[in-house]
Amino acid sequence: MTSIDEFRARARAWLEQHAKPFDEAAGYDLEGSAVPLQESKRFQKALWEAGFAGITWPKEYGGQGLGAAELIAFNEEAADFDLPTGPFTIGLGMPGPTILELGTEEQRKRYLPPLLRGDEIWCQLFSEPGAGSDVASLQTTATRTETGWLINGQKVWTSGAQYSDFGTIIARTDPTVAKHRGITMFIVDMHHPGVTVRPLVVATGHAPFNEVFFDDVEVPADAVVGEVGEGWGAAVVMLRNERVTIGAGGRARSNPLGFDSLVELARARGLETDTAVRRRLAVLYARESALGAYGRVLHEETTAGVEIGARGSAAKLAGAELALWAADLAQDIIGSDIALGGADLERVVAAIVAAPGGAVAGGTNEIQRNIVGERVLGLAKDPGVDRNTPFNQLKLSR
Amino acid sequence: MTSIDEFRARARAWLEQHAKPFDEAAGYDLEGSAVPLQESKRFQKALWEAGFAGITWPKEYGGQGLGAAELIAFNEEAADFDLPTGPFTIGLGMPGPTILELGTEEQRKRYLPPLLRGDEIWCQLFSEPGAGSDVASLQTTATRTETGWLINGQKVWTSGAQYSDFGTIIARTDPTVAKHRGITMFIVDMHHPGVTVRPLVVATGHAPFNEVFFDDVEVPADAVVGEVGEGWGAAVVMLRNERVTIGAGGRARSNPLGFDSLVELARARGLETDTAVRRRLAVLYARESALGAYGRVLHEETTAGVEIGARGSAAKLAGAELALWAADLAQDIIGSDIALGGADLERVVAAIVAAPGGAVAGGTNEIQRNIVGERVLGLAKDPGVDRNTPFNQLKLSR
Amino acid sequence: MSLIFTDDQKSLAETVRRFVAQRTPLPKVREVIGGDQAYDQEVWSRLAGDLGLAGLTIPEEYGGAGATQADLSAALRELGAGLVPSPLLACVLTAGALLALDDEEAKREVLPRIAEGALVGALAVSEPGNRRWIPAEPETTATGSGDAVTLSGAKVAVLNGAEAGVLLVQARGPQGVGLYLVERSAGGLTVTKDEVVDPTRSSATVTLDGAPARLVAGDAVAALDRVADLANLAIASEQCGAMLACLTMTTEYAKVRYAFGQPIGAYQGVKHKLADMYNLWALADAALREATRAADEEPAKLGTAAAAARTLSSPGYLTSAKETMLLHGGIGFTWEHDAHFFYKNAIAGNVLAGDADYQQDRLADKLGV
Amino acid sequence: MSLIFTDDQKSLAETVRRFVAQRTPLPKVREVIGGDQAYDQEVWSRLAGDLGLAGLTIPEEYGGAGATQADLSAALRELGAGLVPSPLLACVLTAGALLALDDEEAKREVLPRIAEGALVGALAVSEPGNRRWIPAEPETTATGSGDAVTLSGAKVAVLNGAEAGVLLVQARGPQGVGLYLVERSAGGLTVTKDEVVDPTRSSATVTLDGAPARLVAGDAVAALDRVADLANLAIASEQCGAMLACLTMTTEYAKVRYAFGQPIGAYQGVKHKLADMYNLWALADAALREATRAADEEPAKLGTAAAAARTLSSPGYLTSAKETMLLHGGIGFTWEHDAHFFYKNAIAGNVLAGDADYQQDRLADKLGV
Repeated sequence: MTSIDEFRARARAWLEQHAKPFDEAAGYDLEGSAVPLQESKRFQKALWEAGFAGITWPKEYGGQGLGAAELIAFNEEAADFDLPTGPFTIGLGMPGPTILELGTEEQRKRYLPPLLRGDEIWCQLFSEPGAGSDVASLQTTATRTETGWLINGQKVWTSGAQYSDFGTIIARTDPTVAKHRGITMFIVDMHHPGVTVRPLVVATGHAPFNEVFFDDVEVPADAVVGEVGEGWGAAVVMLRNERVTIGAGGRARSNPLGFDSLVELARARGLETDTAVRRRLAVLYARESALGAYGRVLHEETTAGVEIGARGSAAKLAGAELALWAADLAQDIIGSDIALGGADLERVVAAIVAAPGGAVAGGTNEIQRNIVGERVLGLAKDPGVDRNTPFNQLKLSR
Repeated sequence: MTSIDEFRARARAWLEQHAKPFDEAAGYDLEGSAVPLQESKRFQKALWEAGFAGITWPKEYGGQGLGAAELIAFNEEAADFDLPTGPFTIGLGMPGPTILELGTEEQRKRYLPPLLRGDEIWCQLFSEPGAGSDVASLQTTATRTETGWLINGQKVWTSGAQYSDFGTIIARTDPTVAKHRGITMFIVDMHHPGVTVRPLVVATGHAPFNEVFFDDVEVPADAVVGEVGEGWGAAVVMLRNERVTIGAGGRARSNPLGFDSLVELARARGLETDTAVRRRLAVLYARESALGAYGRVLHEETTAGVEIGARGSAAKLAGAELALWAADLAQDIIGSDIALGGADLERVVAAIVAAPGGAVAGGTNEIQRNIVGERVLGLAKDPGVDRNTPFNQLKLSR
Repeated sequence: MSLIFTDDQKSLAETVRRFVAQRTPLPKVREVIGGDQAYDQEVWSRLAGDLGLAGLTIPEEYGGAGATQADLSAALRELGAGLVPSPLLACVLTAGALLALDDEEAKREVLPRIAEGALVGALAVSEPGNRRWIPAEPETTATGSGDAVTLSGAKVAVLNGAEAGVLLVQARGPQGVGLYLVERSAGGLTVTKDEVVDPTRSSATVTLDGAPARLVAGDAVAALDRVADLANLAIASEQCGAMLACLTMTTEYAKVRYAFGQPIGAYQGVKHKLADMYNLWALADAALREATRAADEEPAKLGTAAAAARTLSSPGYLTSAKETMLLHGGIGFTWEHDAHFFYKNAIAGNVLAGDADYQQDRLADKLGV
Repeated sequence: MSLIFTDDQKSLAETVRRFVAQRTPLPKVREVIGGDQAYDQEVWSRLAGDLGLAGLTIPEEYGGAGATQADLSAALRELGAGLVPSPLLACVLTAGALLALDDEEAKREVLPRIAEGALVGALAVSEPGNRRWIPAEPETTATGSGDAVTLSGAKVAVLNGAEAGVLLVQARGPQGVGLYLVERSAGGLTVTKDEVVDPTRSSATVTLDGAPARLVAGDAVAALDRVADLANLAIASEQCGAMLACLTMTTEYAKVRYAFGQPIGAYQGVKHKLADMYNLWALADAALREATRAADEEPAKLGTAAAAARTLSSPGYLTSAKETMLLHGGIGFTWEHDAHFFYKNAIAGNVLAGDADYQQDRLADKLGV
C-alpha cells in the first residue's frame, strides 16, 4: 500500500466514524443555516485534530505539510459525506490561501492556525453595488490615519458576513491613479462597531448573502495584505480560486436541476415514456457528465503541472448555461403545475427561480465569455476600455 | 370603385393576360438564369408600356407619377404571378431611386427611362473582399484625371454584373480624411474594357454572384452621383433599401425551408404524426407568420407616415435566424437521408447548405443586432470604433 | 382594419397606462401582493367601472361596450406591463364562454354584472393529474336534471376561483360535456386558495361534492374552443406588454450602468441580447396584432392566429424576463428589484391556460398538420 | 489511466498531424474529393500501413497493434481535423463487429487483411424506409444453411460500400438476426455509389439478390451494440478534431480580420460566439475522454459514456461549423474557403451511424430512463 492509499484509507475510516453519509433526500440548504455554527466549528476542529485540515498547508501554520495527491484523495473520499464545514469554505478557499501566499509571517502565524482549527470564520468583501462585473471600479475607500487606515463604503453579496470574525476587503487607497493600481487589500475585524451587516433578500425570498456597511472602521497599519496599491493582484488570485470553485460540480446529486432530480420529477409525472422528455433528459445527462469530466480534465492537468489558465471560466460559464437550460427542461416536465407551489416541487421551483442568480454569481456569463475569448483563445481585448484612466476621471454608474 | 381599385383591377387583368401564375412546384432558381435575358427585357418593356413600371416615379423620367397606394396594389396583385423581371430588381430598387434622389437632371434623363423600359440593366458595386460589414473601409480608388476619374480595385458579391450595362460604384477619392468622408459614388459603364467580371462560386456549388475587377477604368467627370466625397451618404440610402428588401418575406411559398415545404417533407417521411415534429412545425408556422405580420406592420406604418427607422434590420435579422432554425428542423425531419442527395431533397439540402450564406448577405447578424441596439433602442455605440481616423491611418484586414 | 392601432386604441392604451402609473405602479403592486388580497379592490373597481374594461368586449345588449378584441388587447398590454393584479382575465374568459353558448337567460343574468365589475366569474376546467388545460373527457360529473343538477369532482388552477362570485364549471353530464354555473355560496363547494409562484395571479383548487349547479345551454366544446382562443389573445396581450416593459427597463439600465468606463449597452454582449429581446417582442407583437385583426375581421383565422401569437409570446416573455434578470447582474436577483416579479409572472404565464405543448399541439391541429 | 493524453498518445497524434499536414492538407483533400475516387489510395496505404491505423485496436493475434481506444481516438481527432477521406471508420466498425462475435475462422481470415490495410470492410445495416441506423428487425433475409446461404434485400448508407472488399451484412436468418460476410465479388450483389452531401465520405446503396454469404457465428445483437459504441467513439473523435479545427480557423481569422478599425475578435459579438464554440468543443472533448477511458478501463460504462460524448459532439460540431461560416462572413460562404466542407461534413456526420433521435433514445435506454 502506498502512502497515498494509506492516507486515503485513514481518511475514509475517520469520515465513516465522524461524518454523516451524504443524504440525497435532504437536498440543499439555501440559507446555509441547517447546521448550528457551533457544530461546524466543533467538526472543523475535529477534522484538524485528525490531520485532515490544511492538508497542503505548511506545518508551521497549522497545516499538514502534505501534497496535492493527499488533498485529492481526501476530497474524493469526502464527496460521499455531508461535512458541516460550510462556514469555513470561503476562509479556507480564498482569504486563507491569499494570506499564505502574500501575507506577512506575523499574519500567517496569527490567522491561519485558528482558521484551520475552526476557531475563526472568514468572509471576503469585494463586490460593491456600483461595481459588479467591473470589480476594480470599487468605491470603498481606505484613508491613512496616524496608526493605520480608516475604511468607509459598502460591500455586497457577502456570504457568511453575519457570523464571520474576519474578512479580507479591498478598498481604494489612491483615487488619482488608474483603477487597478489604487487598490489595497486589508484584513478587517468584522466585530468592529463601524461594521454593519444586513441580510440581502433575493428573488427566492431567502437571504443567502449580506450587504456590509463600513462606517469609519479603523484597521491597523499591519492589516495590509501584500503591498499598499497592490490589492488588485491579490484579488485576482482570490477571484480565480472562486471561479474554479463555483465552476466545478458536474453531477452533484443534491442539485434539484440535476439529472437524477429531473428523472425523478419526470417519473412522478408519468413522463418517463414521453419520447421528447426522455431525449432531453439524455442530453441533460450528457451535458452534466461532460461538465464533470471537464472539471476532472482540468484537475488532472493541474496535477500534471499543465497551466489551466483561465479555463475555470469556461467551466463556470458551462455550469451557468446548463443550469438555465435544465431550468427550462424542469419547467416543461412540471407543466401547468409550475404555477402552484406544490410541496414536492418546492426545491425545484426555488432552483428555477434562482437559476439566473446562479449564472450571475461569481461573474456574469458575458464576463466569463470575455475571459475565455481573451485569455484562453487569445482574442483582442474589448476596444476602448479604461485600463489607464485615473480612477477619479472614470465614468461610473449613475 | 375608387381609382385605386380601378388601378388594381387593371393590373390584375394585365397580369392575368401577360404573366405566368406563380408555380409553387418550380421552386427557386439559385443562379437566376432560368429565364433568358431577352425575355426579361421584353417583359419589362411590356410592363412599362402597360403603365406598371416606375409607378411612383415622375413622368418626366419615364415613370407613371402615381402614389404609394398604387404601388402597393400592384405589388399585392403581382405576388400571385411569376414575373421574369429578376435582372431589373437591383436597378429599380437601388441605383434607380438613388439617381432619382441625388442624380443630376442629365443623369435622370439619360439613365432612368431606359431602365424602366427594360433597355439597360444595372448592378451595384459596394462590397470588397477586405470590407465586408465595414463597407466604408473600402479600398477601391478613384483618382482624378484631366477629364474625369480612373477607377482601380476589386468589388465582390455583385449580383448580375455579368449582364449589367451600368453599375453604381463607390470608391475612395480622398484617403487623407476619415473613411466615411473620402468616398464618392460613380456611374460606371460595365462594358468598359478595364472591367472584368468573374463568377463567384459559393458553398452550394452555384455562382449567384460575381467578383468584379477594375483596372484603370475611366469615367467622365459627370459620372459622379451626388457630390464628390459624399458617396457614403448615397450608399447608406441604398443599403437601407437593400435591407428592407432582403428582410421582407414571411411565408414565401417557394421557400424550401418554409412551413409548407417542411410540412410536405414531414408527410413524405411519415412524420406528420410525430408529436415533437408537429410541435416544431407549429412553432415554424408561428415564427414565419409573425415575420410576415411584422413586415406588414412596418409597411402600414410607412404608409401612415410613421418612420420605421432601422427596424428593417430587425426584420432582416429575424429572417436570417428563422432560416437557420428552419434548416435545423429540416435536417431533423430528413434524418439520416440528409447525407444522401436524393432528388426529392435536392432543393431542401441546397437551402440548408445556403442558410448561413443567406444570414450573412446584406449584413451579418452581428451588424443587424448592432443597428437594432443602437438605432432602434438607442444604446451607446461600440466603444473605440474609428469614425474619425483618417483612412490612410486605419487598421485594415491583413 | 389594420395592424396598427387606431386613434381610439391609442387613446385607450394611454388612459390605462396613466391609470397604472398613478394608481397601481410597481411599488404599489408590491404592497398588494405582499398582503392577503389577490388584488386591490379599489383598483379593480376603477378598471372595471371607470375604465370599462370588465365589459369592454361584452355586447351592449348585455351591458358591455361592444368593443373589439383589438381594443381589449390594447388595454391588456398596459396591465401586463404593470403586472397589475386583477380578475380581468378570469372575467374575460367566463364572459367569453357564456357569449359562445346559447343560454339567453344565463347571459342576461351574469353578463351585465360582470360588465359593471360587480361580479367576478371564474372558469373551472383543469383537473388534477391531467396535463391538458381543458380536459377532453372531464372526470367531474353532473347528475340530476332541471333544477336538481349537482356537480361532483375536483378542479385545479382555477384563476381567481377564490375571488369569484360564480364559477363556470366543465363537467360530464347525462348529455355529454357541458358547462355549468355554480354560485360561490353553493353547498358542497370548497374553494382553497393555492400557494402560487407568481404572486400577481390568484388561483384556487375547487372541490365539488354534490354542489348545486345549472347547465348552461349550448355547445360546450365549441364554447371552450372559443375560450381557448380568447385566452390566447388575452394572455399574449399581457405578455407583449410585459415583454416591452422588460425590454424598456433593461435598455434603460444598459444606458446608465457603467462597467469598464462604458455604459454596458455599448458592449455587444449586452447590446446584441437586447436586440434579440427586441425581436422577441416585435415578432410576438406583430403576431398578436394579426390575431386581434383576425378576431375582429376574419374569425375563421382566429384560432390559428391566436395560437401562433401565444406560441411566440409565452416563451418569448420567459426568455425576456430571464435576460432581464441576467443583464441586470446581481441587482436583478435581489428582492428589491422588480425583475424577479416579471420572471415569476413569465414562468407561470408560460403554462397559464395551457402549457407550451398544449399550445403547440393545438396550433398544429388548427393548421391541419 | 487518466483523462489526459499519455506521452505515447501525444506522439501518435503528432505523427498523424504531421502526416496530414504534409501529405493530405486541405488543398490536397479538395483535389481528391473533386475526382472520381473516394479517397487517395496512397494516403490510405500510408495511414493503414506506415502509421498502422487500420489495425491499431485489432489485437496482436489478428495482426493488429492491440492499442487502446484512447490511442485510436487520438489519431482520429487529427484525421477529423483535416477532413481526411479514408475508409478507416468503415474498417474500425467492421473489425469491431467481428471481434465482438465468436467466429475464430472469420476473424483469422478477415482481420489481418484489414489490419494491414489490404482489405476494406464495410458494415451494411441500415435499410430503406427505416429511420433507425441498425434496424431491430431487418427485412434483408438469409436463406439456406451451411455453405449455401444467400442474402436478399437492400441496404442503404453503407459507408465505403463501394470501396469495400468484404461486406458485413445484418440479415434475418432461420435462427434470427445475424451478421453475414459477403465478398465484393459475390453474384447477386449490386453496389451503387451514392450522391452525397459530404464529399469527404463515400457511401453506397447495396442490393442483394440471392448473394452468397457466410454467417458469422456469435451474438449479432450484442456485436451490433458494441459497434454502435465504437461508432460513437470514432465519430465523436473525428468531430472533436474537426470542431477544434473550426475553432482554431475562426479564432485566427478573428485576429487578422479588421472591421471598424479593430480585429473582429475584439467585439463581443464575435468574441462571445468563439467562447461558446470553445465550450462546445471543451465539453464534447471531455466527454470523449471519459468515454475512451471507460472503453479501456470500465467497459460497463462505455455505452453510456460513448453515447453521451456523441450526443454532444454531433450537434456541437454542427453548430461550430455553422458559426465558422457565419463568423467568416461572405468569405466563409465561398467555394474557395474550406468552411463549407466542414459544414457539410458536420451535416452528414450528425446523422452518421444514427441521427440525433437515435443517439438520444439509445442514451436514455442505457441510462435506464
